[in-house]
This record gives sequence, structure tokens and C-alpha cells, in this order.
Amino acid sequence: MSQSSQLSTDSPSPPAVNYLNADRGVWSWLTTIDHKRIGVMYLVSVLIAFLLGGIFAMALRLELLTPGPTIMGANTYNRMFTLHGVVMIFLFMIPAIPGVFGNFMLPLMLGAKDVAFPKLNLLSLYLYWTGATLALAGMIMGGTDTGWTLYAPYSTTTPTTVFPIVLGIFILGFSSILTGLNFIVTIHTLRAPGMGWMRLQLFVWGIYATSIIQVLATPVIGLTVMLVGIEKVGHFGFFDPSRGGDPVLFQHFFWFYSHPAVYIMVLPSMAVVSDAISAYTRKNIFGYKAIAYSSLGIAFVGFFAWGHHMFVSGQSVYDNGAFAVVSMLVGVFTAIKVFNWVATLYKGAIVISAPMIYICGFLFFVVFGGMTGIAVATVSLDVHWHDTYFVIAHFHFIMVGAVIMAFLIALHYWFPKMFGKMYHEGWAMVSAALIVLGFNATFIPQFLMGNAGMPRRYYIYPERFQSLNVASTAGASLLAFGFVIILIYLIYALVRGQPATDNPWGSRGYEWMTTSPPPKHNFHEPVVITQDSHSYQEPGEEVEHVVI
Amino acid sequence: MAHESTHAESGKAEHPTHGAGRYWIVWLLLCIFTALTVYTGHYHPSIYLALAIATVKATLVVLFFMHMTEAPGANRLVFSVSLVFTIVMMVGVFGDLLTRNPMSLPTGSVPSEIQNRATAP
Amino acid sequence: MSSSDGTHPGPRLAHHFDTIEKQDYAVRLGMWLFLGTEVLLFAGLFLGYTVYRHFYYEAFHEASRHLDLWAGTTNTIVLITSSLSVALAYHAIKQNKQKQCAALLIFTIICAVAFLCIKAIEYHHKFEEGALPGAFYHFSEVTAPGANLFYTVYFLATGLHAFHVIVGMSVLMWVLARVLKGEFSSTHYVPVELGGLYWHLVDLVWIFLFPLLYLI
Amino acid sequence: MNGPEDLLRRLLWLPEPGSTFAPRIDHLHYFVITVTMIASLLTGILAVVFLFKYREKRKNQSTPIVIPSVRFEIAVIGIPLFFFLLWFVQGYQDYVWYTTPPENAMDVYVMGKKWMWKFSYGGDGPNAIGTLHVPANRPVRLLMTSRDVIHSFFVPDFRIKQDVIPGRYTETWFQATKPGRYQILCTQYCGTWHSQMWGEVVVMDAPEFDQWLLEQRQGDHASRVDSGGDDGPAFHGSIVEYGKQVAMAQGCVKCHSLDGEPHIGPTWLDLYNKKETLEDGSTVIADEAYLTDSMIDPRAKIVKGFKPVMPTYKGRLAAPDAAALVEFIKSLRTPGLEAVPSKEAIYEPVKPAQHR
Repeated sequence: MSQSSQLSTDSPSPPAVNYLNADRGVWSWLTTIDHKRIGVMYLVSVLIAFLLGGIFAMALRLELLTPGPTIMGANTYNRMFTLHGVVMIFLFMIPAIPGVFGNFMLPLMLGAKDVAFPKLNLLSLYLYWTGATLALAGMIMGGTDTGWTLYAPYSTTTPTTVFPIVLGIFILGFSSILTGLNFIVTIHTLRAPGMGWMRLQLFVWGIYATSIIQVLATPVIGLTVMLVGIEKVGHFGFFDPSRGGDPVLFQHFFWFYSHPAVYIMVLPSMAVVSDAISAYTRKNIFGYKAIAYSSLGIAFVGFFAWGHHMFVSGQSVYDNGAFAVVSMLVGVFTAIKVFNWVATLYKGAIVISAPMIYICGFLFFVVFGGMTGIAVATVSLDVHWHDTYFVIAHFHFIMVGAVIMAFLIALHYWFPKMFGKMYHEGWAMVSAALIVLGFNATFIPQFLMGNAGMPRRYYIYPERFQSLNVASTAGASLLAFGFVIILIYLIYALVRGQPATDNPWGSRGYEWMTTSPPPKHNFHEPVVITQDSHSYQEPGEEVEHVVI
Repeated sequence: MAHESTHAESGKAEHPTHGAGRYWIVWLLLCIFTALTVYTGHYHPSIYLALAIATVKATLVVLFFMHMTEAPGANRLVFSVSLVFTIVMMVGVFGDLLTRNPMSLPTGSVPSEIQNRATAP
Repeated sequence: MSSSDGTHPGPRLAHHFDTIEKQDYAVRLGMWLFLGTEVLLFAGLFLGYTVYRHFYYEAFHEASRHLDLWAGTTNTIVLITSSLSVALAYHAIKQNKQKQCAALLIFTIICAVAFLCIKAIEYHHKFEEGALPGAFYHFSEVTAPGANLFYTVYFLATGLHAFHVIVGMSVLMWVLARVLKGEFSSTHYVPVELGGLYWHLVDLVWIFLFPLLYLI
Repeated sequence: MNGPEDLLRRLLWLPEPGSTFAPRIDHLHYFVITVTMIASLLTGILAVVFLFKYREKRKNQSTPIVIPSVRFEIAVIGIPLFFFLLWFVQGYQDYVWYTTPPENAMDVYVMGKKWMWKFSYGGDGPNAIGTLHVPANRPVRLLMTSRDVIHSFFVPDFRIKQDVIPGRYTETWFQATKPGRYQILCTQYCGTWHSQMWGEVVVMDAPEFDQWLLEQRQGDHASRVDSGGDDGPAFHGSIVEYGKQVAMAQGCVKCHSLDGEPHIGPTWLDLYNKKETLEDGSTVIADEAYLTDSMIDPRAKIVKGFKPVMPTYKGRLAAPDAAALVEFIKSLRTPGLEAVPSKEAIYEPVKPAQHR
């Protein structure tokens, strides 16, 4: 609040020519190889996907208001939760932070003029659009009802249209691989002079770890969905038990990607928070190396943990034990990060603002969501919770509680840099409070539902679960209301917002060294890095050192 | 450029050149190993031997044809990490198959490892 | 250092790179990352193979005996030789021998075509015998349970590999066209190198597929 | 039930424990969830407290550099790791206990199919759809398979769950502690009416159960309790009885004898699991898949010595009818064979120690 009013006093006129108005016309956007424009196009695309997935989610919650049929039939419901999952995961979560903020910010943070392969970057966006179109075509052609998990042999025998959707996922996978590949090469080769590895911002570290997973895990899901598609169309028997195929093998394949995929979504969120928390507390990040290395640790260990999705699938008892232990290690890495964030708040100079409200919410959600993750990775407890609403609530705590909160933090934190406009802090704080509250109201009842034994993907449910479902739907409406407010004030800010200064938050992130919005080639003069990232001391300034 | 990376990362602009002879030697070795694997595979089939020979051949290709010996560290790391994850995938799945409750294996399957037990009754 | 002022045309430096070395380093790293992706793509199929071989040991053994070992061996030699020629082409261009490089690339592409022809003949045999994947399996000589899966894996793995052969061949043709236009030289040869790397990967996959499918 | 624990259970909406397994995992559940809630609330509250306590006092305020001590670092890694590993050890012990059925457990075969549960008691025991009768305080092992896609057998009150997979068997076991009726839910998505794939476990006192089993075995088919559930077909009598009705109604027995005599088609006596030689010389095991396929596509695999004259029953046999026919065929056994309990699975309790 205070920020924007202060800034209007010393705001210089924004640069006349920037990346937004350097070239004009739709065609100049569609053929651009400017990472910033590609980031903006990703932003528009993922927001549309989010809206679509959100509408599905609300429809599902409304359907679950009553135990019996409410507003739709069973087949519609089954298609809808599948589409909710596919849209939210493949079209929103996975590209959200890397696609939008990774593309936009990564080169700025490195002091580079662009990503290493700009054309490949554009190709990756086009592949995203192609995949999205195919998935949407699949929906229009009748949709599929397999759930986003596509478990064989149901997915290979269902009468619904599976093929366009799996083809869509396959192509989206390619888009994801190319983005990751591009980022890794960019980080290796395009760091400005003076930018050593230990001066990388934590957002860059997070994106780096994410990209490794994207490059190495995504081909496996590509192969898996193609096998499902081939099986559905050609009856090759690969996953078909009546032809000797092994449906449990499908689950191995699927989770070998889809567990690390959780970290494709979460690591960038943690990266955003690490960066933003330092900026809003005006304080050096606590434990830089620990946060950076724990990102790599999560990326690595995340590859060994997929079997904890299969504890009741008939998997070997020994494998279950091994996967359970490894899952605990992921928890430890996350715990290290959480301690570091909280310690960063300690003795800071915190600006009370919408992103800080999200950060407080984020900390609670990550601990609760993460520790319920540990709970479901505890083998015996998972026997009761597996495939119930407890698991749903757990992963929504991470997917919504962590990823969407971080997406909103990133959107607010970088909005002035991206568009050169300020949003209204007061409305932002109101909607932040609504969203944090609405989120809790939506998903805490779902934990209880899971305890009581309500299975996931239930169109009709026993009456004893109704009160909790009503509570959850009420919370979801609050959540939706919060998102609508954000949409309104951000659009207002785009059109009528106060012009932003180059660095309205006083952040020491390298991306703030250029103008808002940045010029076409990012910097007006060559960049030389002379300072550690997240360092809030003036050169030569004596500051107190506190040991905790 | 980043001070620390000029040497490590700027590639192999002036790596030691060698004659074409090395490629011919590798090719000859590959052919010999192919003959060996066909011979052993035909008369004494053993998957372990076949895989061992294939690994040797693959190593030759990677090291000399693909110039892994001269590649910078990052490229080596990338390729080895992909191999590590391949192994992780195999180990995870086989850890399951080999120790799974035998009745939870597909009907009609006679796993080599537990063949005796399954056919006993 | 190697700009386009010399006798040989040099590579173009993109605006966001400082030096050609850095740019070359970047594309090489990008290529290796892509190869890593490919490794994991095939890893999935190899895993499928090992799992089903473990389940249906007998069927896999029997079915493997019905593949044409000579065709497989010939194809192995063809691919190894093409790998050699592509490596030699790289060696040639580094020494500024454009013509030799072009000839070797043409030889590599001929090898690729030969490989595909032999593969097509093998496929044709399998179609006639009815040794086909999954539901289409009606090969009477191997009836042990799981035999259909051997052919499922066989067709999927060799099919995906053949697809890579076609892609690799197209890449090499594109490189060849540029070599013939005289675009490459001892100072600018990275595309030849990358095309070669991709081709070696195709060879690498076959080195493993061959014994696993034909010799167990 | 002691007070605080029962209160916690109600707060968490957990159903009353109905099996010997339930209290074991409930204790761990309380432990884990309490620590989780404390940890997350502490983090959240601490964040909010810091937010106000350390809010920016003046513009460009300088902040101290906070450095972790070794003690802090050890605590940050050690405390979570300690708790996580403790839970793992406890959880894994319980899990091993849960996956090791006692030797003396009573076996019930469970077949999941879209969208119903079928139970059969082995030998000449009764079959039931939708309702599983078990004795209280006796271990019961369930050997489960699926006819079509993956299902999952879940009884919230017993805290047990196990996926049911086509083409193979999985097992689970429980020992119910109190007579009563407990809901079975399917938790693996299996199609349109996944959410209606319910059943019921009826736990009876042991003597009462023995009596029930005896009655079931002694005929009087009309009084059998094959409740079809809400959506299941209304059978009267066992599934085998029903299969027999179907066989008569469809005219199967005109060509397939029930006494071992070859007729126009192969006899059904002892047909199940028999190794048949086909026309092309290959062999096939007459299992469920083969029998079902032969109803739908009879000419695909003709047994040697018979003519391809059977018409297809595709579209003429509903899925439950086909299933009942298969069960009927399975029931046709010569006396000598009948003594052997039907064993589709490799029957062996799994003791982890037996494996490598």
C-alpha cells in the first residue's frame, strides 16, 4: 500500500520504447523470438487454462453438494474430473512458473540478452498451443473419462476418446522438454561477467533443478501415453492383462514421470518464494547454499520415490519400504527450505503487502501439505488413505496451496517489471486474505472426508460425507471469488495503473537493474555483476551479524 | 565472460587432433565384438554376456565416435545422469517384480527366477 | 576469433552470445541434453522388454529364435559402418576436406537406406507369418503365453528405432546439402558434428536392441 | 475406548475401529497428524508474528545478517529426519504385519467387476454378490482378482485397502472385532458407476457364522442370501444356480453335455482349467478368459475334433449372464476333483523371510 503511493512521487517517466511497443501488430507477437514476449504469451495461455480448469473445479464442487446427482450425469462428472486434472496439470501447473516467469525473468536475472535458443523457445510455445488444442479437441469430441492418471487397462478399454488427449499430452511433453533444455543451456552459457554459480539468484537455481527433471523425466511420460494411445487404437497388448500385459507396469512408467512432475510444479514455486521473501524483508536470504542445493537434492531424490503411489497396487513389500524411506528424504529437503524461509523473516524489515500474505499462507500450506505427504508416505497409514479425499486434500495443499500461491506471489512481485504498471495494493491484500481463507475452507474438510473414508472420483457418495462436502464447496466459492477480484484489479492496473519505477520494491534481484518494462534486448548497457545476489548491504556498510 | 568458465566451458576449439586411424580401429573392434556376440548368442545364449558385450560396444561408440573423451564436463555429466536414471528406473521396477508376491504376477507368466516354485504343484 | 572474414565462411554469431566458442559450447550442450532425453525415451521400452522377458522367459527365447539373425547381424554391421563414416566425415570437415566429407555423408545415408530396406524385408516376413503384436498375433510356431508380447516389444522398439533412423537420415541430408553448398569448413563444422552425434545415438540404441531381440 | 483418544478420533472423523488392524494404525495416525498440525501451525503463527514484529520501520532500513550456527543446522536436519524415520519404522512394521496373513486364516475369493463385488467361499461354499459374511474374531484372508479393470477393495472401518487387478491375484486380510455391518467401497476409478461399486461386510458372531455357512451349504437355495445390492441383477439362488438357468434358457446344453459325454460341442464337465488341443495343434487352457471368449467369438479357437458350428452369443448374453455361465462351468467337477479346493492362485502365505 505504502509502496505504490511513495513511488508515485519519485517515478520517472517509463522508457518510451520497450519490449511491449518496440514492434507492433499481432504478427510481430506470433513470430517474436523475444523471451519476454514469449513469457507474456505463456501468461495469457496459462491463465486461460487456469480459468478453464477452475470452471471445471467449481462444477465438480457444485455436483458434490448433494450425495446423489445434482447438476450433471455420472458420465459428465467422470469426464469433468479428468479434464480438470489434465488441464490443471499439463496446461497450467507445469508450464505456469517456468513458462511465464522462467522465460521472462531468467535471462534478465543472468544479465543475458535472451535465452540460449530463442527459436526453440518459440517452438516450445507453439508446441504448447498445439498440445493444448489437441487436448481441447479431445474434450469437444466427447472427452475422456480415465482420470488424468490414465490407468490401464481402464484407459485402453474405455469407450471414450482417449487418443487426442494422449497425443496432446505427448506434444505438451515435448514443449516442456524444450523449455527445460533451453533453460539449462542458458544458465550454463549466458551468465553475465561476474556471475559465478554462487551468485545465481535462488529463482535461477530452482528453475535449473526443475529443468533437469523436465529434460530427463518427460520422455518417459511421452512414451507411456503413446503406448496407451497405441494400445487403445491398435490393441498391442502392452498393458492389457488379457494379452499378458502388465497394468502395474503402466503405473511404474506413469509415476516415474508423474512423481518428479510434482517437483516440476513445486520447485519453481519454492524458487519464487525464496526470491520474493528476500525482497519483501529487505534481508539477505538465510542459508543461500542450503536452499540452492536442496533444490537439486529434491530434483535428484524425487526420481527415486515414485513407488509410493503404488503402496496398495500389489507392489512388492520390499519395494514399498524402499520407496517410503526415500520419500522421507524429500521431506527433509523441504523442511530445510522452510526453516530457511522462516529464519529469513527473523529480524527483517518486512513490507506488509499482498505477496507477504501469500508467503505466510504458503509457509503454512507447504508445511501442512508436505507433512501430510510424509503421512501418506508412511506405508501403513497410506493403506487407509490411499485414493481417498485425504490424498486429494494433500496434493491440493501442495498444488494449490504452494504452486498457485507462488504463482500469485510471482505475478504480483514481477507485475511492475513485466508491464510497467502498479496494481492496487489494498485490493490485492483483500483478495490475498480471501484466497488464503477460502483455500483452507475448501481443503481442510477434504482431509476429514478422507479420514472418514470417502474415495476420490466419486460421483455419488454415502450421505454421511455430505456436511463436509458442503463446507468444501462453500470454501471453493470463496476461493473463486478471490480470483475474480485479482482478475479485475490486475486488468484495471494494466489499463489505468500508475506507471512503475524501475525497482518499486527496492529488491536486489538482478532483474530489477533494467527499466520497467525492459527494453527489447533487456539492458541498455552491458551488464557486469559486482554483487552477490540477495545482498542488502551497501558496499562497505557495517551491519550486525546475528547467529541463531 | 564469466571468469571461471572460460577454460572449463568454452569447448574444444583447440583439442588435440588425432588421425582418422583411431576411428578405423574402433570400427574394427566393433565388428569383432559383433561377431563375438553373434557367435556366443547363437551357441550359448546368455543375456548377461550379450549385455556385457553390448555395453563394451556402446562405450566404444560413446567415447570415441561421440568424442566423450574430449567433451567438457557438463556434457559428460548430462549423459551420465541420464544413464543413472535409466538404471534407477530398472532397479525400482525389478525390485518390485523379483520380490512381489508370486500370485500377484500375471497369469501365464513363468518368471525365470521363480520358475521352480510356480511349476511345482 | 573465427568470424566470416577468412577464406571460409564462418558461422553466424547470434546477438545474445559473446563469442563463437560460447555459442558452439551452448549448442553442443543442448545436443547432449537432447541425447539424454532420447536415452530415457528408449529406457522405457528397454524396461518394458526386460519386464516381459522376465515374465515370459520361454516365449521370448523361442520367439527370438524366429527372428532372422542374419538380417539383424547385417544391419548391425551396416549401422556400425555408417557410424564410422559419419565420424570420418566429421574428421574430414575439420581438415577442410569438403568433398571427402560430402562423399562420406552420402555413404552414411546409403547405409541408412540399406538398413531400412533390410528392416522392411524383415517386417514383411513377420506380417506374412502373422508374428504381429498383441491382438493381431497368429503365428503358429510359437504358442507359449507371452509370445505376442515379444512381437509387441519387437515392433515397438524397432519401429521407434526405425523412426529415429529416418529422422537421423533427414538431418544428415540437410547437413549434406549445406556441405555441398560449401557452408562448412575447418572453422565452422558444428552442425556436422551434431548430426553425427544424433546418428551415433541411433547406432547406440541398435547396439543394445540387437542382442536383446535376436540373441537371447 | 478411553476419553481423549475417542475425542481425537471423532475430531478427525475417523470411523470406529472395526478390525484388529485399525487401532494399530490409528495410534500412528494420531501421532503423525498431531505433530503435523503443531508444526504447521507453529510455522504459520511464527510467520505472522514476524510479519508484524519485524515490519519495515523506515525506508531503506538496514537489516542484520543472520547466520546459522552448527547447532541450528543439526537441529534443522535432525529433528524432521528423526520424526520421519520414526514414523517410517512404525508404519513399516504395521504394514508388514498387515501384509502377512496368519496361517489359520479363512479364505474368501473376491472378484471385482464393473460394478459389483462377488465373494465365494471356496470348495462347495456359497457365492454371494455384494455381501461378504465373515465371523468376528477370526482372521479372514481375501484372495482377490478382477474380471475387467483395476478396482480397489476398501473397508474404511477396518482401515484396509487393496487394489484388485485383472489377470492376477492380490491378497489382503483382516480380523473383525465386532459383529455389525460395514461398508465396502471401490477406490480405484473403474468407469461410469465407480462411485456405486459398494458392498457390505456382515460380521457375525463366530457360532452364528458357522451356522450360516452350514445352512448355505445344505441347499435350500431359495433362502440363500445372495443380495444383489442396489444395482446388481436380482439373482435368486447362487451364481452357479443362476448360470445353470442361463445355460438352459440359452440352449447351451443342447450341444454341451454336463456328464462328460462329447456331443456336438465339448462337454462342460471338468472343462474348467483343462488343457485343450486346438485345431491348429496349439493348446489352450480353458480358463475364464477362454470360456468367455468362446461365447463371444466361438470360431476363433475350435477344439480339435469339433466342427465350427456354434453361433456367437455376442449381444445375446449380458455380462453377468456370461459370468454366471463361467461359474456354472467351473462348478461342474467330477467327484474326485471336487475334493480339491479350487485354487486359481498359487496358494502360499507370503512371509517376507521366505524371499531373498
